[in-house]
Amino acid sequence: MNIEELLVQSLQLLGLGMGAVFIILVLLIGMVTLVSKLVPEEIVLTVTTPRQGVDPGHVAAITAALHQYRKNR
Amino acid sequence: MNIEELLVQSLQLLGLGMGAVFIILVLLIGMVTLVSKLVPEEIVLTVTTPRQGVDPGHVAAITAALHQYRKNR
Amino acid sequence: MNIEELLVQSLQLLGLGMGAVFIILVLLIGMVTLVSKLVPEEIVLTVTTPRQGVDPGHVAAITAALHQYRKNR
Amino acid sequence: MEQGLLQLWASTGLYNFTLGQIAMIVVGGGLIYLAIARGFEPLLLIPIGFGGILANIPVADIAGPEGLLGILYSAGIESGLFPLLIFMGVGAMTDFGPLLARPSLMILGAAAQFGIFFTLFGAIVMNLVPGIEFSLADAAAIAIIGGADGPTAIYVGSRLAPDLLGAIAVAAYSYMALVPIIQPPIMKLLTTAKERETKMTQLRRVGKLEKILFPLLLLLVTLLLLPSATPLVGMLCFGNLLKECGVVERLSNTAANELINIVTIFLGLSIGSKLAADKFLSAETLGILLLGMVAFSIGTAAGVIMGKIMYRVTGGAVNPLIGSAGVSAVPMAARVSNKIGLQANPQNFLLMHAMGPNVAGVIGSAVAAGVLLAIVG
Amino acid sequence: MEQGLLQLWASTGLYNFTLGQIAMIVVGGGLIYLAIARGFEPLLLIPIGFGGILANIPVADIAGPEGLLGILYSAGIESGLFPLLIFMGVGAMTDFGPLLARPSLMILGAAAQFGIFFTLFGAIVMNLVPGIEFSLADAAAIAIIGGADGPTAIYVGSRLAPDLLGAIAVAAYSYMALVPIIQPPIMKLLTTAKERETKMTQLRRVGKLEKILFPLLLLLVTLLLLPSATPLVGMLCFGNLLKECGVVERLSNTAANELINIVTIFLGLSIGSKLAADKFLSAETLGILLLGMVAFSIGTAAGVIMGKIMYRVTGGAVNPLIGSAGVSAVPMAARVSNKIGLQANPQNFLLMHAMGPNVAGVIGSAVAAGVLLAIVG
Amino acid sequence: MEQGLLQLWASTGLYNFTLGQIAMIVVGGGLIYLAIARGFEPLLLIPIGFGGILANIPVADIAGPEGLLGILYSAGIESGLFPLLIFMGVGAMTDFGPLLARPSLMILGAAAQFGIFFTLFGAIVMNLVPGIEFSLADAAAIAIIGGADGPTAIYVGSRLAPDLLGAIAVAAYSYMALVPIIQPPIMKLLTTAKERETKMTQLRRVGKLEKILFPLLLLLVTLLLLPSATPLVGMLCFGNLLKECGVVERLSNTAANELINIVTIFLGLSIGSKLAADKFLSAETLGILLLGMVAFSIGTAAGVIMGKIMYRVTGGAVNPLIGSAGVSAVPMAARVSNKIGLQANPQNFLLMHAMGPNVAGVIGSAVAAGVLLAIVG
Ligand code: NA
Ligand code: NA
Ligand code: NA
Repeated sequence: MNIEELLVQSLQLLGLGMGAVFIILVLLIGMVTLVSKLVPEEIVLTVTTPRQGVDPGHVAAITAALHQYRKNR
Repeated sequence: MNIEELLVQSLQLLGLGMGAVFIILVLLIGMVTLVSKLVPEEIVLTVTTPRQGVDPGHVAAITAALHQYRKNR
Repeated sequence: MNIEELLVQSLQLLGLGMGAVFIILVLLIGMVTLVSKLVPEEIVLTVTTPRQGVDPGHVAAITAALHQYRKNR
Repeated sequence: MEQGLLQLWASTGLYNFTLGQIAMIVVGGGLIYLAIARGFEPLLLIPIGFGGILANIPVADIAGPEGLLGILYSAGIESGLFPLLIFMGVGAMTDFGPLLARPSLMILGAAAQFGIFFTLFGAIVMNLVPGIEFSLADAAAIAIIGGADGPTAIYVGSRLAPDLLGAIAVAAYSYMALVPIIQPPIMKLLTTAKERETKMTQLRRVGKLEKILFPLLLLLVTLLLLPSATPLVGMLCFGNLLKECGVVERLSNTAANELINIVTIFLGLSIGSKLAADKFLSAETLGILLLGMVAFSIGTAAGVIMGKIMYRVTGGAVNPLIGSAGVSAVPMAARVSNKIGLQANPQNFLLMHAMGPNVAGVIGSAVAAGVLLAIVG
Repeated sequence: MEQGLLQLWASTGLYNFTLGQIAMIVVGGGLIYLAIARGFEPLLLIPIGFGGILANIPVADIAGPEGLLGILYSAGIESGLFPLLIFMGVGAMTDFGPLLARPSLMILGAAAQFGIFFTLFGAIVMNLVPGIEFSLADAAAIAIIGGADGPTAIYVGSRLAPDLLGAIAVAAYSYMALVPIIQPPIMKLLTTAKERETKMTQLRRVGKLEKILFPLLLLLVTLLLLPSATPLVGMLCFGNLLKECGVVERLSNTAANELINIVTIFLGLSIGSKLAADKFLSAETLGILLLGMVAFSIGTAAGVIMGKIMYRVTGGAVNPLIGSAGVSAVPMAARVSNKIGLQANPQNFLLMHAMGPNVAGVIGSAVAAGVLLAIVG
Repeated sequence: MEQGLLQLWASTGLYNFTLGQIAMIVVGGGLIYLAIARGFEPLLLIPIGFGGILANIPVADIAGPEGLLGILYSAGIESGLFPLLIFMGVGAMTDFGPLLARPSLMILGAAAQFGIFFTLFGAIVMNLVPGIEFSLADAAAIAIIGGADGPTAIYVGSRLAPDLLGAIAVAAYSYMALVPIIQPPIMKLLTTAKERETKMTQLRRVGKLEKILFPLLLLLVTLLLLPSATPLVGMLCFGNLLKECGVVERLSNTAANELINIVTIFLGLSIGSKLAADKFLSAETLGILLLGMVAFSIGTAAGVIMGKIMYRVTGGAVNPLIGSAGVSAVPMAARVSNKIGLQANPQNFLLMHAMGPNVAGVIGSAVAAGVLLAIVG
């Protein structure tokens, strides 16, 4: 396969690839939004969990913050 | 291979083996001693912030974020 | 193999199987009982460990049973 | 460009789906729902259900020989490795104390295995139904569902009828989860109120040495009489010996936790790879589900009836309700006995008395598995 | 005796070393240094670097088909097992809450994947450089570095260009570690001070049920449109379902700890076995390192630019700085967004807002991987 | 029916047992007894003993190529995977601090390896005994017992003399357990009361950086001079680097706990599969047990004698008793040195001083293993 063909193909891939990524994630946004509408909301506070779990200090900090937060309402 | 040859070979192995063991460990003694001379003797700390665990900055950020969150309501 | 033969075989299996199960467990009962006679008894109280951790209800049941057991003495 | 688009479109699920695959993905989702929302053996049914979904995704061929599930299946199920390691973990988690405290109750764990062999007969009879064809091996693999013990069912199924393994595993774990619904009516039907009220005397204490010797005795009896049961029984005994000997805690803890967890994830996913549409969506599967129900019911009944016999023989020292625990399904069945007992008499705590027959049932079905493998295998 | 001595001497490293091997051992040592002293992804780069050293020891042939590393490689990388299990563990450790709290931000995770496909084009262009020859498969495997996600890069690399895997993995993890150095200048260059100061409103609460349904929805969309991405996406979803369903904690804990740790050790060592002198010491490797840098930079830029678009569209409700987190590199990239945000405005805490695009980036690059595998593979 | 009965009877152990199998099951039980009741290396001897029982059950063929033990053996022992992973775990558990505090004591760990090579010679001499036939490879595999290090012995044995592996492993672990009985008389015989009373000066503090560099230095020396030892030494160094670098705790913890526990279970069972009657019940095994004892004794003596030399050279700064710790058998041998030292002088705490030669002994025997593999293998 010569270089021209390769360049054409790679450009096609660029289009197809970004297209697929956007279509799928947009579709996902739609479905997630729909679900969040349908699902009854509970009282749950989300906190990010980094890949390596949460260390005690972290938990302490969060629970403290939550405690504080409940007091404030 | 007859017994004589085996005996000779095993004696050779005895010599070669002990030789190798001593050469390698003596060399290791030398290098370790050298290194201990070169290395500052106080405990060296290598600080890193890899994915592993949650670094203080991160905890701070989250607590701060929660703090912010409380303020907003 | 036609259905009649299969039926016969399965009935045989029923007999053989239940026979084997009973023989082995009865033998086991015998040996265990014998051993418990020979072995000096220690003061050890047994509590069952279920496969999937212990659920609260289970704990409750056990503690209740233990309570009962103490009452009975 | 068009060509690339077509290639991409031709590789979508939408383009490649078969009805069967869609149906099986729904089945997988259903199992996950039952596991999460209804608490049906989630440790197994979530991985199995999810594996079932992955296995039925077109194009990806995840259950194929090159795919993740296919690789796990041949490495762990075909080889028998996974169920045996699970059994080792079960051994490392099981306390045979209650069984040792009153060994005679083991007989209840033997009686309940009648469900297995009756079902084997039933499966053969079912051949009379047009569209269903069970060989003796198939029938044996299906019958072992009555053992109410997951690893045993999977081990036997993978040896005698790999094509039915998916349905067999699903039936086994589903009915184990349904034990609290299946057993009570049968137990009440077969027992009188008076029998159900029977209190049982406190179990004697069991010494450490007895506990250490038990797995060795069990292995001894099995290897003398039924070597074909020794892979299963042997690993159960090994795990239990690690637990009871008290000198290798780090090994028994690992066997009972990290190792069994890892193997459970792999085993569940691999089993899911057997939820292929062409195998699962068939009259056989309906037959298997039906027979599985029969197996559990007959096993329960046989256990209770033997319980009634012991009630008579011992002059009312044994509550027949603990007989149903003989099917194993540890510890669910024992809890059911306890629950029904409490209904009859609020002071009647049968749990620990039922644990004896309960764990004896595990041994009983492993022995039954040995017989099936020896004669049919 | 002499003969024995000669035999021993002829078996020493000193006698057998090639310059290439010595160079690669230095490279391995360098990776270990960066990991320990500079905190470059130590969990991966220490095993990779050490594996690289072992692989280049003469005589021992540890990376050969009979050697430890060779065995691990064929068992876990060729089969795809290790990266998929890591991805399962990642799923069991990832909280998609922030993403669910504001799903629209997922678009940032999509935009950042532009780095991948632009780099693919760049790799092909690089063929114009004499001495460099990248096939389309090579180019795709190199481009995936822009996904800023280790397991995805390794999975794709092992499928499309095993010979380049060593360089690809090293580049992927090195640049992930360099995210705090690579991204800030680009982020500042493309944003105005006013944009960077933008505060974002607190995330809404996300219900447990939404979190349980998300992995299933994600899998559904993927299997419908891009089955070739389902091995990666599927295992991510499986791990996340184990975590969120709340009924199989022992499995999710094992998947997120012991199992991923064990696999990480094996994966790293196996990757190291691909640090062979003849493959690694080549113009291609320099090209790969260069292209990897391009991929990260373009991906970052694309994310930030999409962030600016959302800033406009939403009338200043979105801080463009979180766009750079779309490249994934979880959670490093999100922390960078947070850091730059704080520089612009000490009251501006973007971390949790950036986590959404951050994890969306993981999904985005897995999807991109699926496209590459479907068309190029 | 009769036919079925006969078939079942023909499948019983009672029907199929051979005397050899019965004997080996007794041997397996004996090992389990020693492990539990006498504390003989239970972590290894319980799995080995139990594996030995399983391997000798007739009909079941658990040690066959299709059986659990056979599969584990070929996957983990033939490949060398298990002993190398154990060695990695050992590295992750070992603190080389005491060795680094006074490197010169490493010489004691070298001297003690004399036990290995003397025993190799002895094994060849034993060929003069009718009924015993040891090839050079056999002799080398037997001699490594003198290394007093389990994984090293298993690794070398599996490479040079798989048929003798069962006996070699049993001897190695048994004698390690017997170190407190074997060593003291030899130590007392070779030392004067005055020597035994020698107090040693406090060890210096060792810096973190030195500890991080040590595994890399050790690997460097080994790969330069003896590549054939790098699989063993390399994994030891890798585990130790994970431990000392301080940035990958989750990996080093897993390597030193869950992973080594899982591998220990599998390794033990696999070794048990080599306790086959025809291989184990032979004059060779008696010879191996005898030679193993010789190896430990000579190694101990050599270490102590070198200790006496250092006592002279250093003008009484080194207590000869720590020389015996050079055989490794970590940490048992070091404790023995400490115990005998305390007997001679209640103020004489040698444990930490003996740990240096003790861990040096592990390195020493790994190096010796490398020589044997390079020349005999
Ligand atoms: Na059962
Ligand atoms: Na990404
Ligand atoms: Na040694």
